[in-house]
Amino acid sequence: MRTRTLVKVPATARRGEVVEIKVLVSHPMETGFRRDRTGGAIPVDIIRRFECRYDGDTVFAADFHPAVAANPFLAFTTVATTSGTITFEWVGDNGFAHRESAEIQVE
Amino acid sequence: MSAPTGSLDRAPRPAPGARRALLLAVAALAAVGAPDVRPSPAIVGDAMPTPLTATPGDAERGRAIVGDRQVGLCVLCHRVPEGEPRLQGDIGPDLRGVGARLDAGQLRLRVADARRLNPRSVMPAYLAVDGRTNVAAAYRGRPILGAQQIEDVVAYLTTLRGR
Amino acid sequence: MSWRHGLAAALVLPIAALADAPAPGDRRSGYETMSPALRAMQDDDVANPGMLWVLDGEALWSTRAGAADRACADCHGDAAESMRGVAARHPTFDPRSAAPIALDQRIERCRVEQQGAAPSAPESHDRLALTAFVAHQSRGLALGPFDDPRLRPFVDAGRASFHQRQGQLDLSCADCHDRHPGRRLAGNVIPEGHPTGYPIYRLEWQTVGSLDRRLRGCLAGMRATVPAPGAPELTELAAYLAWRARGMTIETPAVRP
Amino acid sequence: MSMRPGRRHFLRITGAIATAAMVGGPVEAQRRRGTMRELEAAVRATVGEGPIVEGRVTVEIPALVENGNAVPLTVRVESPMSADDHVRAIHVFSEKNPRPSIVSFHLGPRAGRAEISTRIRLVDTQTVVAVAETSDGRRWSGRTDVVVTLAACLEDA
Repeated sequence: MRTRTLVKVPATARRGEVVEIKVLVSHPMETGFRRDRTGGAIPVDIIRRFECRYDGDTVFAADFHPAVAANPFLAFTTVATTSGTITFEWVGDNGFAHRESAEIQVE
Repeated sequence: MSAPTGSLDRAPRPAPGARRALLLAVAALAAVGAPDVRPSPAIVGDAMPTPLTATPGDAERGRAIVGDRQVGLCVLCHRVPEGEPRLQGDIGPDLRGVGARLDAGQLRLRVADARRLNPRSVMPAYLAVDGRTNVAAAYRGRPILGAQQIEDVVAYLTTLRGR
Repeated sequence: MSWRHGLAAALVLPIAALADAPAPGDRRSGYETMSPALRAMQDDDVANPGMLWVLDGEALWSTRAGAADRACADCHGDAAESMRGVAARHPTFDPRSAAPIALDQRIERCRVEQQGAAPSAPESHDRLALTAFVAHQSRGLALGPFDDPRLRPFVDAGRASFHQRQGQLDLSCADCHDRHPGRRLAGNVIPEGHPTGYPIYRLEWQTVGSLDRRLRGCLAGMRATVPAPGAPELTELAAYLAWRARGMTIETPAVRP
Repeated sequence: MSMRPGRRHFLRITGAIATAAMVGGPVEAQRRRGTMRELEAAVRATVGEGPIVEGRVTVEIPALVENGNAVPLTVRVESPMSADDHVRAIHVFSEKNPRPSIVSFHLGPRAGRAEISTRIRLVDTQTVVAVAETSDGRRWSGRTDVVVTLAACLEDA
């Protein structure tokens, strides 16, 4: 299945302003604790790590365990320092890797 | 107009004309494998005074049946003294203290066939199998609870005397 | 409610059902009985997981597919214009089958016949995504009015099935959703059962699902026989529910517990 | 009983919970002492030994959760979030999930605020604990009790 994301970063901000970032990514976050209809264990398949980089510097990261809900959502903040690119990266089981980016204009 | 709902706390009010005759199918009871099921439970007023089985109900087993969301299903609609109150329903009457308000015979009829007293009640007839529509194959021909389970539930409910 | 609607209701509804169903002015979407946290989840497009399906549907809309190698957009253009209001009219009467057709079924027909695409299963991801995208174009519009007289016999059949007690638990849809909305079934607040937000993101499912899936789940809970997805009896029930919710606001993609 | 002060601080949190659980009867109290011990073991495995002081950390979860599959969670830590005084990490733990670790956040002064929201799974009514590590090497904790509603009608029943 295709990976879809929703990312919200303010397009513009004042220097030093604390801005809120929200990200949503499609992923079933299969816990490894469920069983299928035949009683077999469904193997764990989750996103393990999320990182947010601002002009290359990691400003926020998260380690996920199976208790993070399906289609993981995060809202966090960062200080607007300079105009540039904010990148988001999700990495998980079975080679899962997805990147998004957003531009921010800082005045 | 709001419809009358559960009738556990209401005065006896036999259904006019008793459209739904209480056909407690003996065949169905046999299907649950209760060897000592009594054949024809008599209804006297708003009660079913005679136990459905020769084996007296076990209140402890009844407690487990009432609290089980897949077996007795009672807590889906009713408040009971035990368990997390916020996970219990409020569609039917609060069962705390019900043992002080109703005797075993009255409780038995209300579990076995509440709609005998009020055909519009959402409380299903737990012992009946007739008159059902579109029953899933896994449940076809089976009452919600067997006769002995109902006796256990009644035995438990009679112990609920305080709030 | 206008007097004309009222008259229509009086003509169509049996008196007994009138006494039970919530009056049109009093109807409440399940949205209104959710916690503020879940309402916030639905309201914020970045927090609403259903929007992931809408996004996927948007991509499908403009992707060429099938033997005809044609995209939805090639014929229908900008969905924001061409699809606005379409979900509000479904289920609609389909002259070809002389029966109501649900939005996802209508989209499926278009895909198979116009695009020459392989048929998709009712709960398949692509069908849900495309349906969510199309229905989303009607967000904020009123459902209905469903006043096509050809639809009426099916709405009536749906109403009858809504009031039919069934399953081992011998309950009707009306027993809970007309007579006890707002009460708690275990810890869950019983909604009135208005199909205003489908396809919905249901936390219970952890994914987006159709009204058919919801109806089938409810029937399974009643321990009743469960029709196959897309079965005519489910579409009739959906037609009645849509008619019953006429005038209410479309929320797709809604979030529900 | 001789214990290092920090350890006692954290046990005081779990002790209070066990006391509260006494209302639910001795069996429930014992079960919760067990689950809280597992939670604490997970905390120790993550942040190591040493003091954990109750305070500064707020765990926000709606009082009644309609479905445990996606429970809105916000954690907030009182901190100036300056270069020399900030939160480095926040770890969130569950008392009754099959695995106590839920999620860990890594942040720093560039976050501006130590406030993060996400959605988590909770299998049951229980306690959720968050432990924050600050740049001075200290640890802080906060907790909340959550009532999780179970679905009344199971689809595949």
